[in-house]
Amino acid sequence: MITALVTIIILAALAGVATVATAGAPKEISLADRIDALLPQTQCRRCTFAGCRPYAEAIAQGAADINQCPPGGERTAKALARLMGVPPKPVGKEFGVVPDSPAVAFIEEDACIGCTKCIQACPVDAIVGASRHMHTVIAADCTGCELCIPPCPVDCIVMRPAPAVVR
Amino acid sequence: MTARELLAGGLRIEAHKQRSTKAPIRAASLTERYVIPLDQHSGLPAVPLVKPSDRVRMWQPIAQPAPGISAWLHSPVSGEVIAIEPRPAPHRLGAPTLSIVIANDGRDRRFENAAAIVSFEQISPNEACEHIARGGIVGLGGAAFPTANKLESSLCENGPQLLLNGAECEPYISCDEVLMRERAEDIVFGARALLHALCSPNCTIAIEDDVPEAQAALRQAVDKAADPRIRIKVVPAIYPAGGERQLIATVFDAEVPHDGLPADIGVVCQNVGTAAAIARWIRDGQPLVSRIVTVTGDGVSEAGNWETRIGTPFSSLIADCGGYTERMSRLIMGGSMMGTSLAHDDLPVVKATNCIIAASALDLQPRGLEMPCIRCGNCSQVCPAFLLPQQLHWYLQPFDSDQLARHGLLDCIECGCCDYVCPSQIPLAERFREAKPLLARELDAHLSADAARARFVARNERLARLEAEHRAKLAQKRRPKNEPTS
Amino acid sequence: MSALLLILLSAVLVNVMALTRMPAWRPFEAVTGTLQGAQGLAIASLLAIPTVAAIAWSLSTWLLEPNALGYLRTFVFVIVAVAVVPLVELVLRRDGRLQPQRPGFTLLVTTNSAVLGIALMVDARMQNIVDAVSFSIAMAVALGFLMLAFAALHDRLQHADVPKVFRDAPLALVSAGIMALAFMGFTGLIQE
Amino acid sequence: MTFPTAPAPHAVAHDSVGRVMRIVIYALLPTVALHVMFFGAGLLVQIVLGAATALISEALALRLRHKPFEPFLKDGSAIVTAILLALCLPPLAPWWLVVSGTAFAILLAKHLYGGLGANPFNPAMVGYAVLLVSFPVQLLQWLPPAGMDIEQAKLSMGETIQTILTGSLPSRLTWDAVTSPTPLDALRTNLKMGMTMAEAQAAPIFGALGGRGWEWINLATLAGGLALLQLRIIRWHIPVAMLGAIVVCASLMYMIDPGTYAGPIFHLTSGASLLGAFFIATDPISAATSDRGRLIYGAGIGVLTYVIRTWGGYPDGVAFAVLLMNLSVPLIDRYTIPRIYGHAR
Repeated sequence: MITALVTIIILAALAGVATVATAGAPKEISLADRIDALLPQTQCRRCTFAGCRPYAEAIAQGAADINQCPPGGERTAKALARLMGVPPKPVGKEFGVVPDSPAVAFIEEDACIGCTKCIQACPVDAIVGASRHMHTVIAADCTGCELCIPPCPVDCIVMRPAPAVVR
Repeated sequence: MTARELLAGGLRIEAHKQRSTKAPIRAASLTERYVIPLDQHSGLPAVPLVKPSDRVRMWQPIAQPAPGISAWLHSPVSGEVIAIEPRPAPHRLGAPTLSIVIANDGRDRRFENAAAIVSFEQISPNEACEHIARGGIVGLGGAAFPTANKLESSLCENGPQLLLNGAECEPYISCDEVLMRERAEDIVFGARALLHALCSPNCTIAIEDDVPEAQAALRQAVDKAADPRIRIKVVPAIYPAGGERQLIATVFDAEVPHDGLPADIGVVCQNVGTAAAIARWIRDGQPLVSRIVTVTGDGVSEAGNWETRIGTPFSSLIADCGGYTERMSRLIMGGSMMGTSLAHDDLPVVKATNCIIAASALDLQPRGLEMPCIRCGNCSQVCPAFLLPQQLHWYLQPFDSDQLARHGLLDCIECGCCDYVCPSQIPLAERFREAKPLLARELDAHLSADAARARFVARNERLARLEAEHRAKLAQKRRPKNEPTS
Repeated sequence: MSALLLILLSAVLVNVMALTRMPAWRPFEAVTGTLQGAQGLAIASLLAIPTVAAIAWSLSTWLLEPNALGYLRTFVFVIVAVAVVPLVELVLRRDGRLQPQRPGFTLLVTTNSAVLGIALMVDARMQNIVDAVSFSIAMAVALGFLMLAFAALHDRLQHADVPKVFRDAPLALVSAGIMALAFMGFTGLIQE
Repeated sequence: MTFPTAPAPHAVAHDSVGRVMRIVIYALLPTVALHVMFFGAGLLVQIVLGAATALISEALALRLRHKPFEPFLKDGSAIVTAILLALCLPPLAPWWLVVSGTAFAILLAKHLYGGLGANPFNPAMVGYAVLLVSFPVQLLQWLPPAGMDIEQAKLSMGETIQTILTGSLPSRLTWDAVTSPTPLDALRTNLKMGMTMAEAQAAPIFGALGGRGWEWINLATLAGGLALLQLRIIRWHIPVAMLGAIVVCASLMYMIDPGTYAGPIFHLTSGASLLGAFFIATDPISAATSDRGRLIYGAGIGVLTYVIRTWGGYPDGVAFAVLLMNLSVPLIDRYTIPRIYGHAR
């Protein structure tokens, strides 16, 4: 009986040591990271969160559904459903319309008054320009989030089809 | 034949060239109007130098290249510019594209271009390239890539090896074959000019093993030129042996990197027709205003090869061939494997028009009913890019970008060999043609998403840092007020 | 012996089925549903199973049996498995490509009855340590191969026009049935 | 004047799945003919039953899956499955064996996975394995070959049909009098009884190469297979790899102990080696798809066939070997993607 107890205690201690020894190892890739990798990184906030990463964290915690990303469309919703092991569903209408083709913002430069409001609004630093100087969208960097449109006091920003992929 | 050549994939298919090569090259009849699309070469459209109602002379430059990759355009006839407006064009599948329309006055008054005729040995290679550009020379194999741009991008220290492509592998097309038969000397002259322009050590002229007359004529011309740098290489008549990358593999036993150009392995490839056009420009002062066009198929009364001025309507060429037969069913520009199918013949001949097939149901039997793929692998046996079309097809539905990228969808050259041998009659080439841009876009979206994420993170960090600095400053400003009390 | 082999093979199959295909395991699809995930799991099993089996056999033969503690066998083996699996994870993490990608990985390997089951079988059947190790390595290789093969098959079937009601789990069970059938070919392979 | 347009290529070779399957059926004809010569008309009855069941099952599955009937019933793939399965069954096997086996093959192994082109397992072999595992006794009741001065009970056509449909022989005969094991089966039994290889092969059913009669049937299969190769319906990789692997394994063991292990020629000309190599393993749908993959796949089948035959509990192992390698195909395909033009060697 005593031998049995001692054996178990020794083994349990070993197991404990092993667990503690490995506790310091790098963490697994977090679920939020894996979700974030599937999102289109438009940072448009249509999902009601402050960007793609916050939305990913919300999904990981179960605080958001998988169908809140209009820019990602059906593909993203499907990929998320697969990752999370839930049945796929279409993007919710309340989050906006799924765009047919990618678009980028364009500043009509004659009208721009150089107020820098759009620069502050851009989540990915894709607009350049200084105060009281005309601003320009770097088309290659624009994600098409449309966050720069509402702040513009002179409504000089329009969405245009994204330039074709050059390869 | 080396083992390498045997393994290179591809097909031996019925060439259908006898009908159009019976007669010698004839001049196509002139018409009243010539339509010159400004974007008939690869790259950017040319910029017009004339305006409506201007008088132009034959061979006069009418459009200059836009900055970047582009080419000169010249008037094929003398007459009057009557419009610069969108007109249907064959290389745009019949969609309208901005074109210069010239009314022919029938007098063929030449534009006197004093600088046109040069002795190429007297000028530097760079000047030779520029000179070739001014002749409006583009690749006549079908892609119409501006030759001068290609030469400039191919320049390397010891000079690239020159490969002249006379392997006309697509069925029906015979314009290069008759050119080699009848104008072999032009080709050799052009080859020497190109050798000079490229500082190239040698030139290989590739010709298929099923055109003995053209081979003989070419050999004679090469012997006559007595230029030790030029040699002839006979390649097996396998479709698509004449594709640039496939021909390089056959001739040099080297592969062009998938993300590179032939110049990366020290080779520059030009069509024999291009060499002949260079000869005419340098020797005779005639810019690229006409080319040989094969008109063939069961849908025309008489097949043949026609020296055709650029801008001539298809309908006029068809009339030269005796008009359509009652069996005529489809009109194709190019060969039967990669050509484009056109809805009508009111389209101008462009620099890329190597062949017009007026096809009857006999030429092109309708495809059978599409069945599921049975993975027989015939397609992978013939694929010149060594792909597995059966696997690509499997991963298209639903679209699996990871697997498609692994299996090399973007390396597909759309030659149609897989379609040709598919027992299930699946239009593979069409599917791949449609899927390639989707995959490219998706791979690109991944890259730009990563970039956007990085910028988003950087911005958030910057904002957080600014916020922290701002707070620190505020705290510092408050401190003097607080100090006395403490 | 042949009966044993059959039992082992069917045990392996049942294991793989339970691991990779049952609807209850859907949240773990990121681990086993793709080939990449299956690679990590296969290598983990390859490391964990022989280690656990060898330690378990040694403990059982040299510690438990002499002290008449055979009744503690299962319990001790579970503890060995719990101790070894984190070590295996530690080794795996050195290679970024094989990094376990989802939470629950530890749980999955630990509770995988293949680890425990093979340890118990090794203990019951094998007479010396060399046999025990080689047998467990063979079992681990078979298990790992099956995991990979099933993951690849699963990937391939994603593109097939499978009738809706048979997608995923039902079809996986059919595949498992056909595989069990194929493994019947090994009946009588080893005669005692 | 306007013309219809279509995407390139504009001309394709005239070929169809139906043509491929028809040629496979024609190539099987010599085998079937010799089979009938040696073992009576039973096979023809089995083929008719099997083909009818295959077509009915196919139609049922197509109906349930809302697919068009005509192209899939005409493509001949179901008939090929039925013939291959029937060739594996004893000529006098009761009707419900071939019917249930074929129905199982078509409905379960083919249509559950998505029908033509999508089945990862060879349907005929799934059907056969199910039957072999469930009804081993009935599946080993083969007949002795005719015309080889081996005692044989002659059955008329009517009696054959009657036997197959009722499952019992005409009253003048007993199963023991009619049946005889296949050479592979006989060899296994004799060896088990402690005979040496020479003694075991002295029985009248063994011929110069393999089993009497069987050797001729197998040569006919070889001829059919070579015709398929010549017509480019199949390619050499799988048959060569599979037969090569069998020869290597058999030669190796034969050299080690000729008293216990049969030689390579016997292995090639007995059982389903040749039928498997040219007609079963080469089913492109369930085989690996790149050249290198096909070599691995074929060699795997060869090795497994030899192992199961020699040491396993069943006399022949082709069906099991094919199924086991079918399972590995997606994995093999994954790791044998050929180098693409312009990518590093």
